[in-house]
Amino acid sequence: MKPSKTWVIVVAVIVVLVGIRMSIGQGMARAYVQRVDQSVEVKANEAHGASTEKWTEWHPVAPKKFEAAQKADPSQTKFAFSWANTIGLWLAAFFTLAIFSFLYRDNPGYRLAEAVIIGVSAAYWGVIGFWDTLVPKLFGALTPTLVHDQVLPSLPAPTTGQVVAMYFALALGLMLLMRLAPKGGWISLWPIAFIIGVTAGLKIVSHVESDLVAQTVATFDPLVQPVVGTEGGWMLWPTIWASLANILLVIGVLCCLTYFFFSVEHKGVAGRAARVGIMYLMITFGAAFGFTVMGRVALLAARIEFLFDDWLWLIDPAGKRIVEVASAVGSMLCWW
Amino acid sequence: MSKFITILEGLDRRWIFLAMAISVAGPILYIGITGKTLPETPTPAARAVYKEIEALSPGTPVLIAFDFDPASGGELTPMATSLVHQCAARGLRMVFIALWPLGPQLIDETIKRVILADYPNLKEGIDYVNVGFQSGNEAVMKVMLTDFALAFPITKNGVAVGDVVALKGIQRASDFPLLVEVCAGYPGAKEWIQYVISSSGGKIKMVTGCTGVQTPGLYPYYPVQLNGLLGAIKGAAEYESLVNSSLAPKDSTAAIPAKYLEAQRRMGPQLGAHLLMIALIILGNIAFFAQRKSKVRATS
Amino acid sequence: MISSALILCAISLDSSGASDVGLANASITAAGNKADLRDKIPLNELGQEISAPPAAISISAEDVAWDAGGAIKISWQPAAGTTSATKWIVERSEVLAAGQGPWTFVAEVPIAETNAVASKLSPDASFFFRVTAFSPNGSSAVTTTKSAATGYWNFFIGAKLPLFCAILLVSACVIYFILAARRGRPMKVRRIAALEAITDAVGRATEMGRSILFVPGIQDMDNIQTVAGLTVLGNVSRTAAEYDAAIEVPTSRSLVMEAAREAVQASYLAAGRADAYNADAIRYITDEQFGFVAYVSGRMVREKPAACFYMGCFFAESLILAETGNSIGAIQIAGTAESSQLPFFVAACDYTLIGEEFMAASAYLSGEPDQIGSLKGQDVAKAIAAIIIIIGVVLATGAAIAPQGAMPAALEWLKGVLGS
Amino acid sequence: MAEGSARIMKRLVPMWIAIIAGFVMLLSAFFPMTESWGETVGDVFNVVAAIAFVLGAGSLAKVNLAKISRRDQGWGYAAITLICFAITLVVGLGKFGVPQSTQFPLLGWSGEKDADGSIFGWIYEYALVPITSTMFALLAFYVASAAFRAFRAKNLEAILLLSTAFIVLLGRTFAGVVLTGWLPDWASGLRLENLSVYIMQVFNTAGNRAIIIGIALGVTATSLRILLGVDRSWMGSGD
Repeated sequence: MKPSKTWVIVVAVIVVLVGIRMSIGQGMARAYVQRVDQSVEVKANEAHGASTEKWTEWHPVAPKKFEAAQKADPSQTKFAFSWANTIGLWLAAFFTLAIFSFLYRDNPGYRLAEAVIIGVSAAYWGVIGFWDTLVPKLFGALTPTLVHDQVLPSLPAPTTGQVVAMYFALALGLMLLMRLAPKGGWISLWPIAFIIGVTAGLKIVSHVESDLVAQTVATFDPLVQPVVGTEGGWMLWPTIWASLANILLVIGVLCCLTYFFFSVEHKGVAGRAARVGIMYLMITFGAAFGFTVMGRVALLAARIEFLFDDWLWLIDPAGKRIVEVASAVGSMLCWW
Repeated sequence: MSKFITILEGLDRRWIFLAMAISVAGPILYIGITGKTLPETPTPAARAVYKEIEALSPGTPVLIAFDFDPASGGELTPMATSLVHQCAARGLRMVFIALWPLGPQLIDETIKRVILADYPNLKEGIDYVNVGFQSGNEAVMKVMLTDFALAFPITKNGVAVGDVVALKGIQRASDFPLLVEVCAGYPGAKEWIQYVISSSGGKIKMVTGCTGVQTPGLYPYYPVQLNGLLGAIKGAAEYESLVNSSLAPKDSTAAIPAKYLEAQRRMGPQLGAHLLMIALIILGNIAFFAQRKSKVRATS
Repeated sequence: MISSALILCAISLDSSGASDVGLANASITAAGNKADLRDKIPLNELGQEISAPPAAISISAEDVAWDAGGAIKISWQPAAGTTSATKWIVERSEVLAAGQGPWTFVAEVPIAETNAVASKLSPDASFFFRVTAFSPNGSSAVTTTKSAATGYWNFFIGAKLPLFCAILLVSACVIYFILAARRGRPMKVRRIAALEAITDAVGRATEMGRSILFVPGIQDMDNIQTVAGLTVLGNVSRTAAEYDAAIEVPTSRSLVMEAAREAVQASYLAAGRADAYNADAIRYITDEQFGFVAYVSGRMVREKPAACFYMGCFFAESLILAETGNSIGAIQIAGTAESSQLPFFVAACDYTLIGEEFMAASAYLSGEPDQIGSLKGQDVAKAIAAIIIIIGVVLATGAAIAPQGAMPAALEWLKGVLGS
Repeated sequence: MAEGSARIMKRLVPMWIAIIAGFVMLLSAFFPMTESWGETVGDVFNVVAAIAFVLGAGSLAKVNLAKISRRDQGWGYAAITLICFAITLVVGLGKFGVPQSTQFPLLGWSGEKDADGSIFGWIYEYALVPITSTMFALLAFYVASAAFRAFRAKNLEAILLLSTAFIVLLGRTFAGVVLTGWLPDWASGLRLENLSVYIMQVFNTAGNRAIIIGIALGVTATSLRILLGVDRSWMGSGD
């Protein structure tokens, strides 16, 4: 069967099922908002006199609230149906399904989602970088008054050190941008060289301090770990078990270190030690793998819950709606 | 049988995908409709987290760091919820910070979900405050050690930290007896231990909730540098059950709000998926051995 | 009676300036007691509460040596006998005019402790200190330092001396062997299969006429793994240039893209294939972890590269990339120091460079004797670490068996030398 | 530019910049007056990285525009990417639809860029989050297929790998409790959930420690190779 044909069928099936679902019970995938009237007293200062600022915000709210309010007073204006968020909800559902479809095969839906996410997220991080780094740090230091008067009134005034550092940063940045100039692009290697050098220098300190020394000292475990009982003397079995654990630990660390030796061929004693080391590493990896499965499944569960709960309204674990979910599902099963 | 083996050997991985989808979606639907969850028996690491928080007297400032983003929400949101739930119930002074840019939104969501919903008497800026995000990873941590206000000059709402009641008497990180960390990677618990806990000279205790992938990497630090550890959704579920059972009024039979059962709900799909994985590993090996036997036969 | 009231007033006044909850409470207790004093609580001839805690006997303050200055350690000797007091309040003052401040809050410590450190003072300035014991039903008289103490500025941070020596030691090992290698001393390193495989992988890609995919991790240039990844890229792209294989490098950071372009371009130049270099093959995708992965895996499925290299700092995306690569039958070689991701690379890739192996990759590939030498230096440092561990374990064992012996002291000494 | 001076500017100067910057930062950690340089440089780095975004955006635009103009296969997707990029950038930088901040209502720009009601927030909520977190969720499937393929008892190492994973998998679920819950207390150490904890605390700790120590040494040596100008492959392996 040609891929295109397959996808037409798949999409058609989904559309039909969704159509059925929409016609059952309270339908599905609608978003509501709540009106929030903001009113803030502004104290007078040299720039402006005292005043009261009023504006309206719309915050997302559970369908239950809307339904309740409607029951109470059909003409209420506090809660409203939100086209924007409803469309968003359907969009989110589409993207979710599109990404999952990649598991079957690459397809137009996935490529669309891929194209969207590249564009959106690249810009997203650009914006974050601008508002969270450039504005408070760079502009906050170079043009404090502007930032203070327009964006962050409570940003503390920059110190001389910060100002100097930021001019330096600006210089590096401009060198980097020389890459776009017709000539002299080679100078963009300088800031990169600076960054690489700095990273190398700083990481030596942090790694030796917090990893090499700390982990070495942490391995100073007694091979005999006395477990003292309530009445004083050593308790035999607990002591043995605790000691065994320590012995295994120390052996493991030493053998794994042997595995990492580069100038020694893995032969003879070193070879045997290295082999034990590999075994420890394998156990380590197996355990890590096992643990990770949990997390990954949780993530998948969250996405499927989104589809079932927010979109299809099949389940309602958070009690967002009034509709009796079970009955809705029941009637849906009847349809099939 | 041999036919079954040949199928196994040439199994298209998409069948595995389908099986996984079913084994996760099935339990979700079931639990979602019936509301039944599986029982939990807390491990020491999870109990330790509960104890550390319970040990603090009401009004004690506690530093709560949300170092994750929505991508890991499935795993970490339940932890965040019950951690804040216990802190709020205990009446601790909650100071929220984030070293991940998307942290502050998650903090606000959690505040909405727990504090605003169930602890309306707690006042923003007095009983809790969202100090928001600072870029700079470890650098921020190092600055916090000597000067909190320098690391976080203004709160998420743009108020100077000096003017925040909830931060009264907080000069440096070590003024917090406890650090509650929820993290999904770098920077996260490991960095906090390296740069803050180890250099605070035992002044700060730390409990953390982390993703499954980080759990093994953090065990070397528990219980010395790390006083409590919630590993993945399992840890979340154990801790959640602890908090719920301790906070539920003894006599009342009122149902626990669904938002405080998120982790335990998610253990259902966990079971399904884990059993599938185990089955897959067994099948994989059956196929492998059968294959090898046939090879041996061929050679002999 | 009056005098005691005065003391308490003084404290509550002093405290008003300080910005600490603890002291605010203190002032409240003080004020409360002031009221109490008038009626019930019996007083002694000095006018102090009988039930009030005794004051500290003596107090001394001294500069904390080898620090950035501005830190002074205050220690005092509590009065003998049990006391109802719950905490000490330490205060400082620049002048000592007849025992009165202005006093500024320094620290509040539990009654069990008998010392505190006043930090963040202006270096080279002198201060007087005083300590007061507080109990729920009153406060002791104050005990004040006789002479002013100064937090001197030291040029070197003493606490970091062990760290400095450790770094010096490791560096010495590495540098010694680099120099030894330069003097022509032969250096052997064991074969690392994963690195041997790189050349074959590039060759295979060339034969199949397919491209090579190189992902230098998803972190920025301030992560040493990214830098290490780029050094590997430098070597790989040189081989690729020699074989005339197309290499593609998607990056999730703008800076990394720029750095990768520099590395690849220079390698093509060095291989005498400057003409074959295509800057657009090294492109920025997005900072967003999973946006980046969405692109790369989609790209893999469509372009079907013959060889995939993952060299740098990876997180969850490791398995998505490796499984996708596996499904298109590419040779996959991974290297990372992110131990949490190693299991997935090990499970899904043909070869995996584990931690230190990855860090050594560039040196190994370069084949330059002095770089190989540095690996030997690493080994020596490793051996030293192992020996220290063994010594530590022996001491710890001794300490555990005979807690009274000299072993515990020795163990503590060793830990101290190592700076922890 | 003359050949000699070109070589100096393009290779020697950068090399020395790296060497000097590196050693200065390395030493700065040990002297009071320079101790805080690390943090300052961190700020500098973040700013440079933010500025570098211009280059990234440039490359993104260039590559996709080229696709469109060449009418490459799938050029439509390139167009979509560009449109999404432009829209998000504009509404984000312009804080479109962002309500005033309740703290400083008079300041037009003081609102949260992703507050309720802002277009940027909407994009984040309904495009960024669903796609990224679903991409992340794919791992659940890949973990399964990887386990099926890789966890086969080929040799001792593989057996250890898969059996550990097996124990942890069982121990971390309700299944483990059921399977070994019957064990009496004196043998409680053999209960799966505890067993997996022991594996963590002994074997896992040992393995990770060695890896961490190794990495620390590796990082030091790598950094030194760069700082001594021995490894110049980051600026091209040739000299």
